[in-house]
Amino acid sequence: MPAPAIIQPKGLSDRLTALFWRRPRLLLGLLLVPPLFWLGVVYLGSLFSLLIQSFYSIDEFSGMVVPEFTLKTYAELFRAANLDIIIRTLLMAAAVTLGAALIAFPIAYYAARFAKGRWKAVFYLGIMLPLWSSYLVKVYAWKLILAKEGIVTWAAGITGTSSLLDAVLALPVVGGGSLSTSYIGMFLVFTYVWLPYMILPMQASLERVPTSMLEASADLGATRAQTFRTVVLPLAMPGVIAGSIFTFSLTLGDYIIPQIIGNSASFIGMAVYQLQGTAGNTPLAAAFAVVPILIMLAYLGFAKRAGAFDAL
Amino acid sequence: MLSDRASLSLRIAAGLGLLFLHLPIALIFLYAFTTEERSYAFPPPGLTTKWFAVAWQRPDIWEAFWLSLQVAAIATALALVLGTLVSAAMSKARFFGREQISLLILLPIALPGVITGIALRTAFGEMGIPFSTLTIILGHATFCIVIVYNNAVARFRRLSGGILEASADLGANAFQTFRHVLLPNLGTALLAGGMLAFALSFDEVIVTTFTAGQQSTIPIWMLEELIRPRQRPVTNVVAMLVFAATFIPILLAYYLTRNGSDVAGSGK
Amino acid sequence: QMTAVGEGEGQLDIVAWPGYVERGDTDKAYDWVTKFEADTGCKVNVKTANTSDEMVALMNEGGFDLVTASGDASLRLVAGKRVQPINTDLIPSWAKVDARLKDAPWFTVDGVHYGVPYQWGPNVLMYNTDVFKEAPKSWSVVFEPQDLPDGKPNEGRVQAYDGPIYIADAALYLMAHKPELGIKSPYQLNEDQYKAALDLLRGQRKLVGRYWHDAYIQMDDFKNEGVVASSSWPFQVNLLISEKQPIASTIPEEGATGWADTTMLHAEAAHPNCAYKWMEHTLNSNLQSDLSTWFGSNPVVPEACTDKSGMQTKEGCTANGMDDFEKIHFWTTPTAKCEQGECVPYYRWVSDYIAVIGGR
Amino acid sequence: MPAAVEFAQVTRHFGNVRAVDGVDLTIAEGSFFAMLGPSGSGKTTCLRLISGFESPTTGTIRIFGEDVSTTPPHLRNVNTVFQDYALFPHMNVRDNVAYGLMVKGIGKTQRHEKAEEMLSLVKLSGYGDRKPGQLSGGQRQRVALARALVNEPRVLLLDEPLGALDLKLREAMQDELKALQQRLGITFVFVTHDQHEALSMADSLAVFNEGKIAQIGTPEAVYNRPATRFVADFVGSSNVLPPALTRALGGPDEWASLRPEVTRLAATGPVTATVTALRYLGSGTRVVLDMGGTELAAIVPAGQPLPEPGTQTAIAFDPAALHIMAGA
Amino acid sequence: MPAAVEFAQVTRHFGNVRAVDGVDLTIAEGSFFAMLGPSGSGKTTCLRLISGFESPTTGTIRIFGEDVSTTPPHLRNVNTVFQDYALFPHMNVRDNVAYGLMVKGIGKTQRHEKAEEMLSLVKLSGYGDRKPGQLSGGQRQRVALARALVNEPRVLLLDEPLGALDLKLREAMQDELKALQQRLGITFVFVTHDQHEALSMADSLAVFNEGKIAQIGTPEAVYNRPATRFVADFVGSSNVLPPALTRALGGPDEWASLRPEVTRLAATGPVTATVTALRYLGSGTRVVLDMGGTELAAIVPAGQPLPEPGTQTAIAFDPAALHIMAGA
Ligand SMILES: Nc1ncnc2c1ncn2[C@@H]1O[C@H](COP(=O)(O)OP(=O)(O)OP(=O)(O)O)[C@@H](O)[C@H]1O
Ligand SMILES: Nc1ncnc2c1ncn2[C@@H]1O[C@H](COP(=O)(O)OP(=O)(O)OP(=O)(O)O)[C@@H](O)[C@H]1O
Ligand SMILES: [Mg+2]
Ligand SMILES: [Mg+2]
Repeated sequence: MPAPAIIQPKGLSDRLTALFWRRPRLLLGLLLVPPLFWLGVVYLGSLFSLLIQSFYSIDEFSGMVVPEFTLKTYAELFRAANLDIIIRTLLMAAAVTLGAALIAFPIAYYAARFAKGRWKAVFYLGIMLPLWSSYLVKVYAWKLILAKEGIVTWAAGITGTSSLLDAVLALPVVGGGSLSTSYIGMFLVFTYVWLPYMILPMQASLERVPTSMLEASADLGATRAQTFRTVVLPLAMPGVIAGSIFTFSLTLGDYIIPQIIGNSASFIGMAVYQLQGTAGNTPLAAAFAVVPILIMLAYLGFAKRAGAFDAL
Repeated sequence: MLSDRASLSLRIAAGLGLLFLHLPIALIFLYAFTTEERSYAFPPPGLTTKWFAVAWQRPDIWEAFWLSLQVAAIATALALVLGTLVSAAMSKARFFGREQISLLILLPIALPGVITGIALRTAFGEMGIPFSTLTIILGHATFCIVIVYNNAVARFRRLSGGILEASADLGANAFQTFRHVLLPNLGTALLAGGMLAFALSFDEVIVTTFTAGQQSTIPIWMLEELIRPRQRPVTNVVAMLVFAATFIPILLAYYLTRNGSDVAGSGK
Repeated sequence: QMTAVGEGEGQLDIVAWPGYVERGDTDKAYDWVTKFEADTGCKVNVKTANTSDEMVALMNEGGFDLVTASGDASLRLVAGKRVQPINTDLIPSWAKVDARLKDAPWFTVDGVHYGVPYQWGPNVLMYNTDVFKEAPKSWSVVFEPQDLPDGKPNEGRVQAYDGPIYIADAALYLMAHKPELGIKSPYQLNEDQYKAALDLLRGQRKLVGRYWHDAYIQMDDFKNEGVVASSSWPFQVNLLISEKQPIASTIPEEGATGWADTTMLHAEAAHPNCAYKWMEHTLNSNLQSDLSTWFGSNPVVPEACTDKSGMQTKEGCTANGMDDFEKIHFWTTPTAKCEQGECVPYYRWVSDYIAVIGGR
Repeated sequence: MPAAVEFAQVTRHFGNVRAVDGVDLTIAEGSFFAMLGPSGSGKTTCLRLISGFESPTTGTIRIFGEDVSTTPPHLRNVNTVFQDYALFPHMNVRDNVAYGLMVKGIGKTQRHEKAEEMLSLVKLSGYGDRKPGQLSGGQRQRVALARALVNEPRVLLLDEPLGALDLKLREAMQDELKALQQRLGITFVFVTHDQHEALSMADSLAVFNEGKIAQIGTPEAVYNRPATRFVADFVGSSNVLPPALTRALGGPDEWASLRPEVTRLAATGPVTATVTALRYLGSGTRVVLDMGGTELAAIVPAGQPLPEPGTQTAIAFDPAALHIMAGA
Repeated sequence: MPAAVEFAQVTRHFGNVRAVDGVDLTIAEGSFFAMLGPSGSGKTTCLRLISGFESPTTGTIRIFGEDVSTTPPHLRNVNTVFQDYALFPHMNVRDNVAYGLMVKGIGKTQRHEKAEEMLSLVKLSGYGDRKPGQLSGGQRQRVALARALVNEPRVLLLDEPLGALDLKLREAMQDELKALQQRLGITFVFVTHDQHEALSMADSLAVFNEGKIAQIGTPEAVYNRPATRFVADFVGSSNVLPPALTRALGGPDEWASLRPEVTRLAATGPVTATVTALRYLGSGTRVVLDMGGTELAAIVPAGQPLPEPGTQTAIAFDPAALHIMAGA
């Protein structure tokens, strides 16, 4: 007798499987509920409650939050000094993103196209290890490099380039007493600590450019430089955008580096941290926090359209 | 032949870039041996290995270390479960709100850490959850999910969708398919994602400052230590040891995810 | 208000200035926690705060029993009902407290005491003795552009404090140099006086490379960043001197601002019994004596200067400014209502000082 | 005896794509049934409806007489050889083949024995310890076959199993598959878009077009008597004659088909054509003609004289070979 | 007039893989030259040697008489249609086609004009604004063609350009490519592993085996007179007869080949065979025979009687059709 065409279910797991098969949405729901509870309810909820906070104000003398709806805090946010902070942060984030992209590109390009076998592993480790080695200790190491009596000055003294260093420090706005108290120094440190976040997605998207594409370009008569400009660069763009999400966002929110390096002028992250943590002015901190949220949401929207999510 | 070899300028630029990435690290290593204890000056006045012994004997380091280990382990485990669930759902079907969910998963790392930190702090405050090891773990899990998710989703994408159907076709129910087909194939991706998440959690300071109570993880310990210098080289010793300890998992993660993703053009 | 001190709860959470509650792990000789813990069974947890604003914020958030609040925080805490009145009868050593401080206005409201004095001291002018062969006479070295005695300009080589209360230091300087403004107290400024102080600080912005915020980072800056003069606490001065750095401090002729700190009890303190035990403990002459040498401050129990119960000596107290009590303008919170009538309140100090540091 | 598979008015829509659109279909037990059609015509969807990976939007599917609308794939005694084989990359060949038995809870020795048996059936004895990645395309295909057969399914579904193989291997596998089916007597449902493959292997075949079945029947019937212009065109590289031309060539005023092999070149005839191209086939030469705008092909066997491109010629054929398409 | 492409003792080794191994080759200008061979036989490597993406390990390559050993790809007036098309995904179709002109510095209007011209040549006018991702496989193939032709190369290289297309589309594209080559008069070098494709399109073809050329000649020569067993086997699904069998059938004691189309079934003959399988081809039926361990095929045209599988039969053929392979 031939085997039956339909096998009878045995046990709960067979029945459950049948149920999932009949109701695919049920399984989907079961899969999504726990993560969505956390991210969608708790995390988004807390972002939302932060947003609400920004519509409260603070009692000026006692420093207690007055939970009444008001736009006073936003009026405060738009004071010139606070706008300065926002603009300063945005400029720094943009500069850091640009700087990181410029430094990252050759590394990512080399790692993606030319490094083979063992060198590939060397590059991978070379990029990953700085990423995972203590951020704080790195920043302090930089303080030592950039200090007035630090390594850069020492090296400049040895190489006889002190006057060049002085000329750089004498630049208006970005210069300062020493590299460690100037925007240049801060820019360097930011660029340094976020660099791996730029390299990795860049490398990933460069690796996805098929060799045949480069060959097609050469075949059609393009020189290496032309191929680079017209084919490699545009195809690497999603990776650059994905990387810039990180560098931009991380700079927007960092409060430790501006506290240690730079000239004490406040940055958004520092303002949020100080207003919330040390000044207890949660409403204004929240209002400040809304700025990077809006900027990053817009940025993510743009990145999504540029197809950068796949490169993350 | 077209371009087996990089041009000189590219090699120089890449080399300098790598140097830029590693110079400060070399410095960290150097200053783990300096004899000056309260602050750093260049060049170091003398070299000693005593800080390793000192670090070994400092109970606060061990406490912070165990806490960090505990936090990273549990946060990674949580992230593994949650991240795998979403990635399974996301690769399984196209459904309404899919795009929004992918955005949502990205949010905790796309938004600056202060924002995540302050938001979670207010949320915990409002839910009446006291700040403790638990809140640190929850904070870390939030941004670790995306690391696991990215790794798992990439693997799902590479996994020929057929093998899950093949399993059902051969008579396996959903649980058998998960156990015998999905898990073994997702395994290395999850391991790699887990290790990266672990390393990320181990070094996190910004969100932690907001979600921690009186506990200090290794980075928090370092923050306090660096601001209030006593035996400052000890922080470098710790940084160096952490660096050495992450070397292995990162290398492992690399070899686990390497196959198929490192060949030019084979990404998708 | 408590009426009796019972058994300790086994734990005590304190918000304190750095260096204020030492348990001997920076220097074995300075430990006033270990024995307290052994005697009372109250385990002490310390959270350090770097500014008064941070302290207020921590107290607002809760979870702490005690705070070592300075005068610019204490009244805010009282007004915000974050701290509770103290029953001085439960603190036997209360009688020994310096008479000049017992009813000081920064913790006494309508005759009710909201804390126990802890330490007090001036904000000194710290300077590098390689540059200044003799002590600078005036705060002008940090306020006005000028060449320092080594012939180089002071630009980039001086620092100022990264807290809004520093506006008072500018006002104090103006009190001496621009008498026509009629400043009576650096904490009570009308619009004109306030504006003049801000202008002075804006000028100072061009001289200051980085504001100091953290005691230890300021020490680094004096060592590595070429900073040679700044307002500071005796704490940093003592530590730098102990490291054999060419550092000294002075109170210039304009006088100085200063702080007088009070241990205050949180309104919802979870461990009030331990807290009362701690307050009593802080007033013991040995602790006051050691703390004042450690921090470079003055004891609130005058006998600690002389009774040799700790490391402090009469000369030491004099050096720390014990006799200059009248010359010191203690930090208090600026309020809208003041002796002149209308004054600029503290919240404006906060945002305006951020603006000044931001270069506006 | 009920049919192995029966579709009754089955449709499957994806959004507004009608992947399968009102299909009636009966597959006899023990037959080799081919589904032929251009890309996107719904062949794979039909197969997935049988295996249970899709559910019909409307209509009923019966397997051996039983309605399977509530039966999930793992409970259907139907197995599939997937187009990309879908071998489990983490298991060796033996475990791949034994998978179906393992999930049924059959012991290790027993299932390995059976797996070896299957491997020898597909001529892969001795390959049990390799990983799928270490096999060639044809070998993988055979592992997939062995894996699907181990459960002794009553219907075996094959979705373009030979699509990825090169011509030589493909012909060898066609022979093997056909022989295997005859030996086992299982019902094979075979999807392909290769006409030659369908014609040479099937007992019966269905030609799909845009989700509908254009014709169903034996290979001879489909090849010689295409029901519609689409079938004529798709299946045989047949010449399709519009009504006017059919009449001019002596037939009725209807669409007709004429196979190139029966089309001969002649010196005279009712209609003349221009030779536009010659294509060497090895076994002969395909002469492409333009007959008043209609393209026709004639096959000249090897060894016979060939016309020059550009010259005029007429055509001749056995009138019985002209097939009139009623349903066109 | 020098040949379009000339290989003199060219080898290309990768480590110890001899991808191309001592190849001599001459491709006449204006011809359609096909390279045929199994996977891994070195066809692509030869093409890349011409385009300049590989350099010979030893030997010389001449293009129109000039030694190109120092000429980089972008300076060779040779263009390639890549197997995967390699269209630039970030450019629209028009910019893809105009790319070769753009890198030469030709102005926008002029190059767009030329691009449109090329697009109309490949019947894609009006598709200029689409991105490659929005095209079907056949359309992409034509864009790749237009892009390669825009530079007016003197040699066009095509690496299995039709490999990814389905049969129907493939046949249509074969006709188009052949017509285009005749119209433009450019030399086409065409790589494929599909015998039918090579035979029907090429003026001349080279059969590759393990990096060497097994035979080079016209399609007729290769099909009818295979030089080696490999060629006979690979090219025509030919029957390959071992020396003993050749002699038994009346030939010399040599390897020989016999095409199935000229093999007829007969009632009697010197050797008998067993019918093992019948395969319907539409135009006839392929009868598979086992003749003393050698597998043979004979094609029975449609309409003639077919033997039953398992029965015995003899074969007959025109002795002239028996091709003796000297080089086997
Ligand atoms: N899951 C799906 N969602 C949406 N559309 C689908 C889905 N599966 C199939 N289709 C569509 O249904 C139609 C029929 O697809 P099907 O895969 O059955 O074709 P096919 O005949 O197998 O083609 P091929 O020869 O290319 O494999 C196509 O238009 C296809 O795009
Ligand atoms: N860059 C390379 N490195 C090492 N070996 C190579 C390289 N390119 C080709 N080969 C080897 O050279 C041999 C010939 O390869 P080639 O690509 O020329 O074959 P092909 O005839 O085009 O095959 P297919 O039909 O599969 O495309 C193969 O064994 C291949 O593995
Ligand atoms: Mg299909
Ligand atoms: Mg090839």
